[in-house]
Amino acid sequence: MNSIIEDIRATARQLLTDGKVDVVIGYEKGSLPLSATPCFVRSPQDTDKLIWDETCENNLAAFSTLTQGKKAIIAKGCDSRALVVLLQENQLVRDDLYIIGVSCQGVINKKKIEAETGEILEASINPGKITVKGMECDKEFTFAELKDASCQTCRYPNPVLEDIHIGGLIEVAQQAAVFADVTEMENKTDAERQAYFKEQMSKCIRCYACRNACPLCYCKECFVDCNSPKWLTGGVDSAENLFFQAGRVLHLAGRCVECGACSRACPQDVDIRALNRKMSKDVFNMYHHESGISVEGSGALNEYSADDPEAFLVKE
Amino acid sequence: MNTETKAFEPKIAAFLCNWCSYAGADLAGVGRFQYPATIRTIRVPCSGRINPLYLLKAMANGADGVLVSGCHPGDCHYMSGNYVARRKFALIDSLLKHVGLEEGRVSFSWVSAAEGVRFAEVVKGVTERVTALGPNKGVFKVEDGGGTNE
Amino acid sequence: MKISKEKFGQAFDALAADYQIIAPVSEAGGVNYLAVKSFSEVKQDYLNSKLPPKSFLFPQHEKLLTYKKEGKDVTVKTELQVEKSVLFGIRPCDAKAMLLLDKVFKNDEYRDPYYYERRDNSVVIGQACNKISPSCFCSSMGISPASSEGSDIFLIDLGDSYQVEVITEKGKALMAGLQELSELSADEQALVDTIKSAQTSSKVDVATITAKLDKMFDSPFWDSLHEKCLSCNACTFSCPTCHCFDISEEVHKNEGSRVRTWDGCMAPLFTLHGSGHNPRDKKKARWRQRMMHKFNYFVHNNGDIACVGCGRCIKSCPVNLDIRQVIDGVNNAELVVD
Amino acid sequence: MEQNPYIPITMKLVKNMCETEDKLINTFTLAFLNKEDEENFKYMPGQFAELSAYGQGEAPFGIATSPTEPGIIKFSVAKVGCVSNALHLMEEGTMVGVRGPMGNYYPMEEFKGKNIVIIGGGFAFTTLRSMAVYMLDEKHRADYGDITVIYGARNPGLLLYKEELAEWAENPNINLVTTIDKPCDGWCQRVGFIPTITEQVAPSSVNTYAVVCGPPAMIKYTLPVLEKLGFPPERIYTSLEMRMKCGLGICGRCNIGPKYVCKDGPVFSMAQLKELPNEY
Repeated sequence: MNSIIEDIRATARQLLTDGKVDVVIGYEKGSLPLSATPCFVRSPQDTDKLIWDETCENNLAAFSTLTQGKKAIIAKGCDSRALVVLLQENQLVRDDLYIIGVSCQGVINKKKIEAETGEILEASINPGKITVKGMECDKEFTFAELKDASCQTCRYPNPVLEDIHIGGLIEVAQQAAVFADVTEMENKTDAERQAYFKEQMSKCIRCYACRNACPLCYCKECFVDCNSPKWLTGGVDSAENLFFQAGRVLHLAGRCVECGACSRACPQDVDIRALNRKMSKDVFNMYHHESGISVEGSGALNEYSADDPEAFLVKE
Repeated sequence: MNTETKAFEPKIAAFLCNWCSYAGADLAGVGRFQYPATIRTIRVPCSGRINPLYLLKAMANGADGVLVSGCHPGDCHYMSGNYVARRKFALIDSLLKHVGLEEGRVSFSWVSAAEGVRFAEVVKGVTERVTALGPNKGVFKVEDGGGTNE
Repeated sequence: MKISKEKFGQAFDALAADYQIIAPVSEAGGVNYLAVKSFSEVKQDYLNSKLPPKSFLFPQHEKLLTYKKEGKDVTVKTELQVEKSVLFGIRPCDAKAMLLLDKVFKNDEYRDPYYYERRDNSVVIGQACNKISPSCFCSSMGISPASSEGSDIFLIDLGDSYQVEVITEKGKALMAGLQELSELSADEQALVDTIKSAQTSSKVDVATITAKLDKMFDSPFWDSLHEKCLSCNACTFSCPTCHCFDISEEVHKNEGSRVRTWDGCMAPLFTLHGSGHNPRDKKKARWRQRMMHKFNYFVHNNGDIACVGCGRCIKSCPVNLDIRQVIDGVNNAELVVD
Repeated sequence: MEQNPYIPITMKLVKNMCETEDKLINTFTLAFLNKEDEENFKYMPGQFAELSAYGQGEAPFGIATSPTEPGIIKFSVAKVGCVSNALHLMEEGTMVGVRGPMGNYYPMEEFKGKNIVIIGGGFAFTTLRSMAVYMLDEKHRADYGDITVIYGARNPGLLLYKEELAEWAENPNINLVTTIDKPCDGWCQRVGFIPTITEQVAPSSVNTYAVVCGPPAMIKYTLPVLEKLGFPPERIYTSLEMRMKCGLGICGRCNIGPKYVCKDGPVFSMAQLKELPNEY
C-alpha cells in the first residue's frame, strides 16, 4: 500500500513544482483513529502529508466545484464517476482538472466498529485485518466485515476517468449489478417500510451534512433554503425530514454514483443510502443506465426513448 | 348526504397539463360528464413541468390524494415534455411506494383533450381508491399542522 | 454519603409521579436523553449522549406564539406549559454548558421566557464520568470529568450505589425524598478519589487564546483552515453551548405560528441581508466567526469560553475538522506585525 | 408570564402611502391601539422595531417618526422580500405586530449645544428624518446649533418625504441641501453624488457632529470627505443594517466582532467601528 502513497506524493510534488495545478486535493491522517481527512496541498514540500488507505472515505469531488483555479484531485472509482457527472453537467472545466486515479478496495465504515467496541482508542491496519482497541472492548476485524455497504456492491473500483493512474487495477468480478439490499427492502410490506423510514427520519436533525458531502448537490439555492415558495418549515418532524430526503433523492435520481458519502457523513446514522439505492436500481432496470460512466453520456433523466416503461400509470 | 357521519370526502390535488388533460377536464364539464368534485385542479404548462416537490408538498399540506395527468406520449405540445416526465413519474411513483405510501394515493395518467369521458372515469377511479384508503395518514403530512402555504 | 441503587431507583420512580424525568437511554446508534418513567430504563454505563441535553431547555423546534387572522384583525396567543422536570445523568460538561446558555438567554435588557421557564422548573442531577473518551478535553476548559459545577445534585457511580452530594438549594429540596444514606466504605472512598482526580488524556491550551485572537482577525491562519469544511451544521447542532436560532412562520390558511428553530453560523444563509449582501458568505469568514465567537467574543461579553470540551463536534464532523487542532493552530500562528 | 420580548404589540395600519415613483418604497403609518402600549413604547431617534406581517414573518425597520409625534409611528419600507411585499399589499386598517423599540439611538444628549450635519442617501433617510423632526420640535430646537441636511437620491422621484423636504426648504431653522445623481428637467437644486455635494457644501467641522446613513458605497466615499473637512471619527455616527431575527442580542447572527448590531447598535460612531473587525 505504501508504494501507492509514495507514487501519489511524487505525482503531487511533480504537478506542483511544474505549476500544472494550483492545489492538490487529497487525504491526510485525521486526528481520530481510523479517520483520514481531506487536505489541500499547495506547496511541493507539503506533499508528504498525503496518505492513501481504507480510511479515505470522503468524496473529494464535493470540493471540486468549490475550489477555484487548476486542481488535482485524488479520485477513487466512485469519486471519478462523480467528476464525470459534474463534467456532463458543465460544472467543471475539464482542463482545470487533473485526476489522479487510484483503484479502491473499499473504505471502512467506522460506525460498524464503534457499534461493537465503543469509541476507538487505537487501531492498526494490516493487509485484510484491522485490530481495534476500543472503550468497551478490543477486537480484530476482517476488512470484509467493515467494508462500507456502498463498497460491498461497488462495480467500479477502478476510476472511469483519470489523467494518471497510481497503483494496479482491481479485477472486478463482472457480476451483474446486484441490488439485493433493495429487493430485500421491497419485499417488506408498505407498513413495515413506512415504519422503517419513519424511524430513520425521526433521527434526522437537518444539519445537511448529507447534502453538503454529496458532490452532486451543488445548487446555488437548494429547495430547502428557498423561502418563496417555502417548501419546508424549520421543523424536524419525521414527515418533513422524509420530505427533505425524498426531495433530495429525486433530484439525484439517475445522477447518484452510489459513493455512500451521504450515509457516512450523517452524524445520526440515518440510512440515507436506502433511498438512493432504490433509485439506482430503478434507473438500472428500467433504463439500463448507470451514472457517471463516460463523459459523453448524460443523466438518465436527460434522455428518453419512445418505449420507456409506464408501470406507474393508473389502472383504469 | 347525511350530516351526522359526514362521509370522508377526499381532497385530491390534480396537476393537469394545459394542452391535453386540462382540455379533457374542460370537455368533461362541457359534456356534462359527471365526476366527483374532489379534485382541486392545478394547471401546468406541460406534464414535464411537474416538479416532484409539488406532489410531496401537496401531501405535506394534507392532500389525501394526488392526480397527475398529461398528454399521451407522442402528442405533447412541446414534443418531448411528457417523454421526460414519463421517466420522472416512474421514479417518483417507485420511490413513494418504497417509503411506504399506500398504493393509489398518487396516480398518474395520460388523458388527451378529446377524452372527456375518460377523464371523468379516471377521476372517479382515483376518488374511489383514495376514499377507500381514507384520510392522509401522514407519510408526508407534517403532524403538528406546520404547513407553509402562503 | 452514598445510597444504594435500588433505594435510589425507588426514589426515582416516586419522583416520576410529579416530575418529567429526562435521562440517558440507549437508542439505535447511541445514547440520547429522553423522558423516562422508571429507573430501569436509564442506561447506566455510557460515555455521553450523541446530542446534548440542551434540547430540553432550548428545543430544536419551538412555537413562540400562535395567531389567527380574521379579515384585518389578528389575535395573538402564546401558551407555554412547562412541566417540572428532572434532568438526570447530566455529565459535567453539559451541566457547565447550561450555565453558559444561562448567560446567553438573559442579558442586561431582555430575558428569554421560553428558556427560563424550563430552566427554573428543572433540577439537574449531574453524574461524574467513570470512563473518559480520547476526544474529550474538558480538563483543559476549567472543569473536569467529576466537577459538579452546574449540577444541583451530583452523583458518582460506585457500581451498586451512588455517592450523593447536594450542591444547591434546588438540589436540597429534591433530596428530601432520599433516605437511608450511609457512609462510604474505605475502598469506595478511594474509588471516589480516583474518579475525582481523573483528567482527560486530551489537552489543549486556552490560557492565552482570547488575547491571541484579539490580534488575529486578519491573520493568514484563517485562509487554509476552512477549506475542507462542508458548511453543514453537524458541529453546531451537536454542540451543548451553541445557541443560535432562526425565527420563521408556519402558516395554515389564516392561522399560523411563529417558530424558533436551531440555526448555525456555518450555513451561508445565516447572515444573508434582504439586499443580497452577505458579510460572511465565504467559509473562511464563517469558520473565523465560529472560533472568534466561542473563544473571544463570548469571553468579552460573558467572561467564559463558550466551549466545555465535550468532543461532540469532533466526533460528528464528516471531514474530521478537529477543534483541538484549530486551537493549537491559533496558539502557534505567528502574528503578522503590521 | 412577565414581559415576553418575543410577543409583538398589535397596531393598526392607518396609512399605506407610496413614497417613490418607482413604487418600491411605501411609508406605513401605524397607530397605537391603546395608551398603555404607547407608554411602553418610549423610543428615541435611531431606534428600530421588528414589524410583523402575520403569515410572512418579521423584519427589522428603522422608525421614521420622532418621539415628538404622538400616537403613531411610521416606517418607510422598500419592497425587497416576503415581509416587505406583504406589507406593501396590506390595506389600511389591517392589524400588524410591532416589537420594540430596539437597539440604541443617536446620542441626542451628546449632540446638545453642537451643530449637526445629517447626510442621507436613498431610502436610508428614515431614522435621519426622525432625528431631524426631533431637533426641529420647538421643545428641543434651542438645544442644538444649526442643522444642515444633505439628502440625495438617484432621481427626484426617489426622494422620501417630499412635502416635508419642501417645508424644510422654507424653514430657517434647518439648512436643507437636496441633490440627485444626474440632471433631470424640472429639478433646480443641486446635482451630483453625495460625497461631491458634501465637499461643495463644506459644513464646518468646528463643534459639529455628522450623521451619515445610506448605501455602503455612499458611506465609503463620504467618510474621507468628512475627514478632510476635519471631522474626527468619534464625531461621525452611522446606523448599520444587519440580518436580524430576535432583535434582543440572543439569536447570535447580527454580530460585528463581540458587538450585536441589534442591541449594541445599530448606531455606532466611526471610532467604535474602527475598533471592530471589518465584517459588515
